[in-house]
Amino acid sequence: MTRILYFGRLTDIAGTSEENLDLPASVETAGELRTWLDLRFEADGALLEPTVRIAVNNEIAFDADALSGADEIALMPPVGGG
Amino acid sequence: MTRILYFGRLTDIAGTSEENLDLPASVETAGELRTWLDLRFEADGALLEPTVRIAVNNEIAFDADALSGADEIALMPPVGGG
Amino acid sequence: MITLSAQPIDAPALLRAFENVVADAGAIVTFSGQVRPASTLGDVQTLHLQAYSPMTERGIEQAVSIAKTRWVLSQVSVVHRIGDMKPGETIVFVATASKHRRAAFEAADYLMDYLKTEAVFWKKEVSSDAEIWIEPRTEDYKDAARWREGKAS
Amino acid sequence: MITLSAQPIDAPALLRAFENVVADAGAIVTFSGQVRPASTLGDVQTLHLQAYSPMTERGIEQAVSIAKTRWVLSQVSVVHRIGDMKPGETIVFVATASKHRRAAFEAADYLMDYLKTEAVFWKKEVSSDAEIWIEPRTEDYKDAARWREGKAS
Repeated sequence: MTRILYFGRLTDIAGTSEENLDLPASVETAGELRTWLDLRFEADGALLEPTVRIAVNNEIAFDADALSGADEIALMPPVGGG
Repeated sequence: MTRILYFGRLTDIAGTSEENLDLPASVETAGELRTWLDLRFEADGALLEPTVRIAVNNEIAFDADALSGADEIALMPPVGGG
Repeated sequence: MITLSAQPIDAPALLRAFENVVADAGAIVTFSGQVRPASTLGDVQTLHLQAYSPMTERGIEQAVSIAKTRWVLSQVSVVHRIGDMKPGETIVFVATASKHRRAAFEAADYLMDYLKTEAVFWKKEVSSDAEIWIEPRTEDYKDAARWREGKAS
Repeated sequence: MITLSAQPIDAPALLRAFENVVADAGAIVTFSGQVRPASTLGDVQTLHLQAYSPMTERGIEQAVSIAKTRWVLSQVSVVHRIGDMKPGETIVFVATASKHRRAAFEAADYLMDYLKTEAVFWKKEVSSDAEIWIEPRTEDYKDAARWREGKAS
């Protein structure tokens, strides 16, 4: 199980701020997770925007980065400051 | 009687921060007051320095300004801020 | 000292605590920001602020470290509110202490620019008839960019 | 609000009073300066500050007026200690409130430059073996001069 966190407007798109998921074996990289979640939420590309960043275990990851060993994955739209 | 105030290092020169004086009739202007006080305190020109300003009734006065109507006269070395 | 607080921020109490830690600093600057009652949306009823711990704290710590290399600071405190808050409530408190007032002013200004533009927060305004996630303002980016050209003020 | 106080300055209490007056300001900046324990003279035991009322207050009021024409400020408070004070005690407290943090920062900075260089005060440092009247520092003049060329920061 992997803990997935959705921040900002992605909370609205996902309908939750976090969930625990068994990722399908086909989802091996951060980029593949974007595509899979975007389809799953019918988000119409909102998760594919390059301004949406992904953090794996609290560190920023690039789309090509592998998700192996990921306990917590965060999907983060642009931060707006406080 | 005129109230004379001495600020900053002039307090030390005058030996007091204020006094009430009957000014001699010959002291008619702010400049004449400087000269008279400088001699009186044997201040060796300390009161003649142009950086020492004179205020009459809480308003800055120039050396040529008359002292008639002066209730309070202040002798002020350069201000140093707080 | 960096704190994310779900409880109301009491700036005067934080200043008192800060003073106690930095006695004889010379110069102390504080900034406190309050939730504004009005926005482009209309009247704001609630501001909701999300952080991602510890990434949010790490980012702030890094900004504090940069400030400490740029200016001689004896102490820095940053307290940021998270969760739901009402207009008029304090959303952020920053305090800087230095021997020199210029350093204290500039460091507080720098940290506020970081906090308002680059800090890891997501912000939602809730008014009587809408909820909207707020994106960074252009003005904020300009403020933060001031520090990138080696400008000290 | 401009006050010359012969009693100790309690910056947190002043911030609380200021907050109560300016609820919903958006941005509040405070500066507080403490008497330094050391100077060129050695260890300072007492700082003695003379003001000339109401000339001193009038000068500060004028600086506040200028600040209010330069920046949009909802409130300004200046409290300055006079008389004898000890190292570590607060000598000056300035608070500015504005909708915009840049205005609050710059106005507080501007007022402090005025207070440290041009305000009508005379200052004597008393150490264990000497007493000296302090003249303005060159650095202070430079700070105040920053504002004379239409520079906003």
